[in-house]
Amino acid sequence: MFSFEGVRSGYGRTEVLHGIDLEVPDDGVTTVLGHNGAGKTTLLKTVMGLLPVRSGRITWDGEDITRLSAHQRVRMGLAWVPQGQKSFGSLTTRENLLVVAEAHPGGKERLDGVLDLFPALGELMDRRAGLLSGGQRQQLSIARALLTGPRLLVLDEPSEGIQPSVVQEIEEKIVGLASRSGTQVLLAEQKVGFALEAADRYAVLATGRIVRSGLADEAAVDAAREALAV
Amino acid sequence: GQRYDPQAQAAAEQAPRQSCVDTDGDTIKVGLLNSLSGTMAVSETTVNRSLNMAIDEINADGGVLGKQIEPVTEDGASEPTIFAERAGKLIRQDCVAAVFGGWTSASRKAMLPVFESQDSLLFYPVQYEGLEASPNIFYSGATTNQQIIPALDWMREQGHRKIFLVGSDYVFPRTANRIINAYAEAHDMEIVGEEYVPMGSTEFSTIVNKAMASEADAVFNTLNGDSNVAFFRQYNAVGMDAQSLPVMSVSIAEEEVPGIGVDNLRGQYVAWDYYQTVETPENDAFVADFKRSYGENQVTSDPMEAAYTSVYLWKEMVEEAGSFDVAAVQEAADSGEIAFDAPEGTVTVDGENQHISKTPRIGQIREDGLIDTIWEAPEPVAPDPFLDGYSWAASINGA
Amino acid sequence: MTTTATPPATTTPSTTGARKLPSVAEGPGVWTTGPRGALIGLGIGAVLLLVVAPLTLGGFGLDLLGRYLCMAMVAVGIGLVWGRGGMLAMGQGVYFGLGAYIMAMHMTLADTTLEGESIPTFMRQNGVERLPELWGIVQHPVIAVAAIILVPTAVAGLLGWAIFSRRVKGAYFAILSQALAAAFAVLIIGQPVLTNGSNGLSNFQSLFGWDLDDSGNRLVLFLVVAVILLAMLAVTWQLYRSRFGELLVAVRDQEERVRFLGYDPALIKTVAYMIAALFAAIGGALFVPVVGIISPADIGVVPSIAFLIGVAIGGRATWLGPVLGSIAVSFAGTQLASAFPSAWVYLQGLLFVLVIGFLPGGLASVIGLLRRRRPEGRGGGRGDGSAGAPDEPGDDPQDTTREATEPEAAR
Amino acid sequence: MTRDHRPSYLEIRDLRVVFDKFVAVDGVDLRVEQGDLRFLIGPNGAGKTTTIDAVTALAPAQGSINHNGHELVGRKTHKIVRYGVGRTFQTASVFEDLTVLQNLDIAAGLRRRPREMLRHRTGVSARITEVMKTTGLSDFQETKAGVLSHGQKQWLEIGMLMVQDANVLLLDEPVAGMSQDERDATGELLRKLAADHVVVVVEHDMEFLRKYAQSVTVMAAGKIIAEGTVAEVQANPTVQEIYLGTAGTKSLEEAKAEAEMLGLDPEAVTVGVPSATEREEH
Amino acid sequence: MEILISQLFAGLSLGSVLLLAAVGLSLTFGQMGVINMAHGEFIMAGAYTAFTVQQILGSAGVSLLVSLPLAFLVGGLLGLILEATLLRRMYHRPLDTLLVTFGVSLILQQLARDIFGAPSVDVRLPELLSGPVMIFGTPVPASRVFILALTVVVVAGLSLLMSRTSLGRRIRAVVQSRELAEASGISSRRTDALTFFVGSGLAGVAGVAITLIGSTSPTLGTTYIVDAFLVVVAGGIGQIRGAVIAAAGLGLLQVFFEFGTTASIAKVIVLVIVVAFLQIRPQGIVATRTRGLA
Ligand SMILES: Nc1ncnc2c1ncn2[C@@H]1O[C@H](COP(=O)(O)OP(=O)(O)OP(=O)(O)O)[C@@H](O)[C@H]1O
Ligand SMILES: Nc1ncnc2c1ncn2[C@@H]1O[C@H](COP(=O)(O)OP(=O)(O)OP(=O)(O)O)[C@@H](O)[C@H]1O
Ligand SMILES: NC(N)=O
Ligand SMILES: [Mg+2]
Ligand SMILES: [Mg+2]
Repeated sequence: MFSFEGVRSGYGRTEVLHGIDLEVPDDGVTTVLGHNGAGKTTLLKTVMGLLPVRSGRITWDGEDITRLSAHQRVRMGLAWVPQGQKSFGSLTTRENLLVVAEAHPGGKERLDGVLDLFPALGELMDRRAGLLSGGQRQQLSIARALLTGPRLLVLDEPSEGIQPSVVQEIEEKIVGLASRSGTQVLLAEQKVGFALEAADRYAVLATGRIVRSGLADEAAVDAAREALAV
Repeated sequence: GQRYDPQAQAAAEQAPRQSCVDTDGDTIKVGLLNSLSGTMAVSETTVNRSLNMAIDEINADGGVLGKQIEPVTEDGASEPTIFAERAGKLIRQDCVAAVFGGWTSASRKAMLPVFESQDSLLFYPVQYEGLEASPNIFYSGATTNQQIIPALDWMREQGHRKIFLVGSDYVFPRTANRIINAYAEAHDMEIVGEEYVPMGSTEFSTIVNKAMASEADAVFNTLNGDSNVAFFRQYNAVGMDAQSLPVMSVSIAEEEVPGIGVDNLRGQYVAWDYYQTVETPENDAFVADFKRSYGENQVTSDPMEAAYTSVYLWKEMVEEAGSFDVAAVQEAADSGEIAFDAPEGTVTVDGENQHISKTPRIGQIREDGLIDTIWEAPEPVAPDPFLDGYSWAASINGA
Repeated sequence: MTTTATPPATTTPSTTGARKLPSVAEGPGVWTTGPRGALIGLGIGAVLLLVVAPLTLGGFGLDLLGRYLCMAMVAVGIGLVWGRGGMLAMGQGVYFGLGAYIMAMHMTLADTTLEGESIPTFMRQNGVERLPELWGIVQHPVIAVAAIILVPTAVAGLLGWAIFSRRVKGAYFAILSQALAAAFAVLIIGQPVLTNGSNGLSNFQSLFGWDLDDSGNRLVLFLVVAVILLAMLAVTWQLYRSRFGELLVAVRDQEERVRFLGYDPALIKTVAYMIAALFAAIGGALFVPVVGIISPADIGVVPSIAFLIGVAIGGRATWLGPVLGSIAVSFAGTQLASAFPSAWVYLQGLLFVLVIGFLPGGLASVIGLLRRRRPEGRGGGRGDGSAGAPDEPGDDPQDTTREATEPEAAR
Repeated sequence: MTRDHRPSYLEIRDLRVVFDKFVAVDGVDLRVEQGDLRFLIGPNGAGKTTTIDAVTALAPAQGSINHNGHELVGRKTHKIVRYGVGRTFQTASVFEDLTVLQNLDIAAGLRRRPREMLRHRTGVSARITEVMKTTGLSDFQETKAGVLSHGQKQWLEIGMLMVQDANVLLLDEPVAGMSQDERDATGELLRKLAADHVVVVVEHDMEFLRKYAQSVTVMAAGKIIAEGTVAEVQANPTVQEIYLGTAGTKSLEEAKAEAEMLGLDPEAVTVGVPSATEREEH
Repeated sequence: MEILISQLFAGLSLGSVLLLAAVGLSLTFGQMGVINMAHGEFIMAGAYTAFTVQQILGSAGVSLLVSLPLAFLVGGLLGLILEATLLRRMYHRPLDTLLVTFGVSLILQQLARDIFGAPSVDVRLPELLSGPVMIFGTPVPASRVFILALTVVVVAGLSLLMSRTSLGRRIRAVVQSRELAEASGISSRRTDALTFFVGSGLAGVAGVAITLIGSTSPTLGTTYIVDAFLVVVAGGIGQIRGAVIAAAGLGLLQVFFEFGTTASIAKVIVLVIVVAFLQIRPQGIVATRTRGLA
């Protein structure tokens, strides 16, 4: 159980999240919906510990991790797929994967498995990530996250810039992971359909506040759409 | 506004401008202007010390005209512009009766107009390239005919005919080398190479290579400061030394030797007018006092001695004139009567050019880093900053 | 169409900004200073320099202040290229020196002629018989002044264009310009026949025929310097609020992007660089009669960097910051340096460290910090913005493509 | 906007882009005319962005790129832009330290005289105001672009293109990171623009494409493999095979297999999910 | 002929000195983007370490061997302190680091003056290195041969570290994006600190080497810093291979122009050549292509 209690955070002196309460159960996919600028990315970065928390607590399985740095949280089993296809531009695809694998026990072992998930990367191993196409980088980015063998996988609009067929695969992988007990998924999305399809639970974020949340059932779609409409 | 007119200016010189020096109190202010920070601090700090020592001694036995000397110290920061600015401050704000200091010729050239326009006095304690004689400056260091030319004479006696010149790229070495070239021409010596490196440069492979290839039988070195370290290091590194190819240096004094390393200098030659080892009662006292004041391991050197001497010369002039007034002091100096028994021997102020007669000495660096006098002029040599007395040097002073 | 509400823009400085030089919007009143504000600023300056200073300061004090103002002119230019343009010009000593040496050559010649000589003494002593062409040119005052204005600007133009059009920027540019200053000093020293080497040129009697010893003339000289500085400030003020000013900032932050709007960044940068060079040159030219000497020691690497500290302290991106900072530093230098030589060196070092490390907006940003309470407060304080959380996100769209091989790429 | 009555066009002939040995774009022919709304799709790494890069001189181009009679190959970027070719970037890039207004003003300033450059901006031009309204950025006029969210930045970029008065618009995934209604708004906008601009849109969002594309070009491995209406292209088996992908069992097995490789429990993987395209229908 | 060989060697050995001074920069500047003007003073610190060690141990030979690792530590520690107290907060402002570290260099120089005095101190050479050795019948300084060898070892070691080892990968990753590295489980802080430690340590080593040929004084660093940066820039920032070529090139050019003209002119010519060269290859000898707007 990963949970936010009245968390406020933002950038510099800009507060973006105004007191978030959120619970991510131990399994399944939880989706955060919201418009541009609603604060999804900010929320996920706060989860990762990339932004300082001004007030409130973040706990994971009861342990207070509010003050832990990002890499400490990752060591505990968090993994992040950032928005905008980020990667280590001057490192080759291989090095991008190795550098993460080496930082995690068992990472090396997972390498082959992950590569089979993204065959496209196989041919690009020796190209610098900075030269990859947007979608190639996005796949690389997910691959890196999986290498850490995460307990909670945090994805920020992962389908962005990915060709449809791969989008499918990606969701399938997410579902695949989630459905295996122990791997939670926290997903930020805009495409309500896609998001709820993959999700078990959802929360709608608007201007830094959670305005609606619940189980991702049939009703949810309209509920969410409506919440977003305001 | 006042147009500039040299004639009127000359006239103005006669009627000196109002100075603000306070001669009523029982103390008299003088300025000490040395680089206490920056690259030149190395050398100038020690000069500042000997200046202070002289002042203390004089104050101890009654001061000047019964007034205690009150030194005002300013930092020249190794920058000519700063020297000029601080000189202005000393004269116009602190109203000092005279200023002692300066080291590089650049600093002197920067201060010269200040002293002339404010009509005040500077005592400059360092050997330099000559070709200057401002009525407002007294030069207590050697000019070229008291250091360079004696060195050349000596080298010629030793049978050196092919000379290789190496120097830092600034005015003193360049002028010195122009003199050496003229001298060589007139004395069937040959200059087989002339090299300059930027101040502080530490890369001498090429120059050493050139020197070796040049078949020179001696090197004349006007390098300044740290460059000497690198030069001698790299000189020895290719197996050359005082035996295989002797070096005559004119900017290495006792203070610099430890830094360069005695191993690298052993047996090499230098030319000055004073060494710590000079045997005169005045020098024994001078060295003893200095060590007492600043520590046993302190050494004394030519510029320090010249600075020390300059304070006494000023005292002599003032007392001869019976006044601190600049014009009066200049007049007293012109008499040519001003003399002082300095550590280096008796020195006399030349009324014509405000330099002093000094005794040239060739020295050889010995094991302990001190310098032995191996040749010494029979009597003090009169200063000749423009080398008027040397027919072969006509081209130098451009006259 | 719907757009989601964003927090009021006024509560920025964002980390975006925190990852950059203080932004234009940072400098107190830089965007906001309307004509009135500017006039007030200039007015106060004019009164202080043209009335108060002459009345209160003695001849010596005035000479000192005059020197500070000449330095400040260089600072104004640096504020433009560095503060606004993001080009860390570490070689302004070159242009300062060009202006100064041209002026010094002219003045030396003028004196020589007035004294009925054919060539300057130092040349005679260097065994020169006839005047080198290079000197002959600047004999006439008009030509000399023209040269002071044109030569440095042209050099900056050629150099700038060469460098910028090939997209040499950031650290590359900084280091090149620094090396340039080093080489320039070495060159001047290495040409004693032409420049009197390390001694530099000094001992001037007159400027355009006016006696430099005459206190009246010196006062006029000071006033001229002051007026020229104020004029430069007026010019920069207009530049900063002009579209060119905005464009310059755009180029600083996203040079490549500007290309895609149809501009040629190299052109914009070169123009700014030329203006800065011109200001530096004028500062140098006036420095000579005011101080009475120019020597290589005033134009090498260290003096060139020293120009920067004042700018940084005052607030590089602000309008008045560079001038005020530069004057303050010069003043402190004179006061403290003689009092405690070695302490002053430490202090200088500390100034660089503290101001740039912890207060990149300069003292101007302190005003900003104070204003921060107010919603429209434009806080500098970028420094602490990021200092607060060292691992704060570089939420930079170019992280993916920026190469480690170009630390500058994104800036 | 177009400076003459004849419809403007962009014509690419046998375009090749080679990096070291790698051929990113391999002989592409493409002609787009004003009035068309052309979508350029294809698998990740197909060469879409590189093609746009080549047109704007960001990638080394061989072949011919012709815009209204001007040959663009070999020209400098800012020259090309001055011919009226504008683009956006896959990752939004605006001047983060300048306000929205300043961003637009700079974009609009391309043909200003030097004298104007040195003057202060007085008031906001009608054009800019209008564009800020259409892009819904009016409220952010004085906001620094740096703090806009991902989607908002994309809007600003489009706005900059509009004021820049370019007549060729190359948009690289303009609606990425936008929500449903924003996509629609963007689509409508593009439609309007297409009337008097040459518009090329790179997108992966099939729903968006279906709604707004008038014609589609499909790239793969640096070559053009299909061109036509949305229907035609969607029906094309190769396109389905390598790009759209077909839903169902195949990917379920994959999912299981992959779960296996990841050291996960394959049985946990239950149903294969319908494809994105189908999903958005209900 | 003989002169040619000794000149050739002189050029290479000057190059090796420059490279040794610059190699640390290719980490701290090339990789981390920090323009550390105090690098020169770290070199100076290394030199004074050698001096101090010799004062204590006496024997020149032994103390040289002791100094090398010790100077690495000294330089490294200075670097660590600088990184932790100042630079850590400034990675997003590379140009500013230049000025901050310039301030630091002023302070360190003055410190050296106040501790060791302004005059330069003498570091004696080991017997083995004090004389010349014969190469093709030409006497060349043994000390220079030693430096050449030392440089080869250091540079080879460093480039292996960066390209082959996981530490090297980690360093480059963190430099690319601290945020992403953090979020990949890599402690960017520790990595930054480590990188800076190594880079600064190498400056210390360079310092020891320089005592063998030059003077050991508070201003020692200033004589090398500009050239060192030129080497890195001309070589292509972050490109060790480039730096090697650039250093050798600069060394040879300097030495040969110096033979034809004078040291001053040579220095100017060489700089002009570098500027001209950056016209042809703005990214330096070894450039890495980027895409998009980078
Ligand atoms: N670096 C920053 N500095 C200051 N404010 C920021 C910064 N980045 C984002 N913001 C503000 O925080 C708000 C939320 O931004 P965020 O990126 O979390 O939105 P989002 O939900 O991820 O939008 P999108 O779907 O477009 O990615 C935005 O309105 C933006 O104004
Ligand atoms: N500078 C470069 N050097 C080497 N390869 C490159 C370079 N730029 C692009 N590539 C390669 O060219 C191919 C095409 O890249 P491009 O970005 O055009 O693909 P794309 O169609 O835009 O893909 P996406 O839809 O994912 O953005 C990719 O395989 C990419 O790795
Ligand atoms: N006067 C000298 N040595 O510069
Ligand atoms: Mg987001
Ligand atoms: Mg793309």
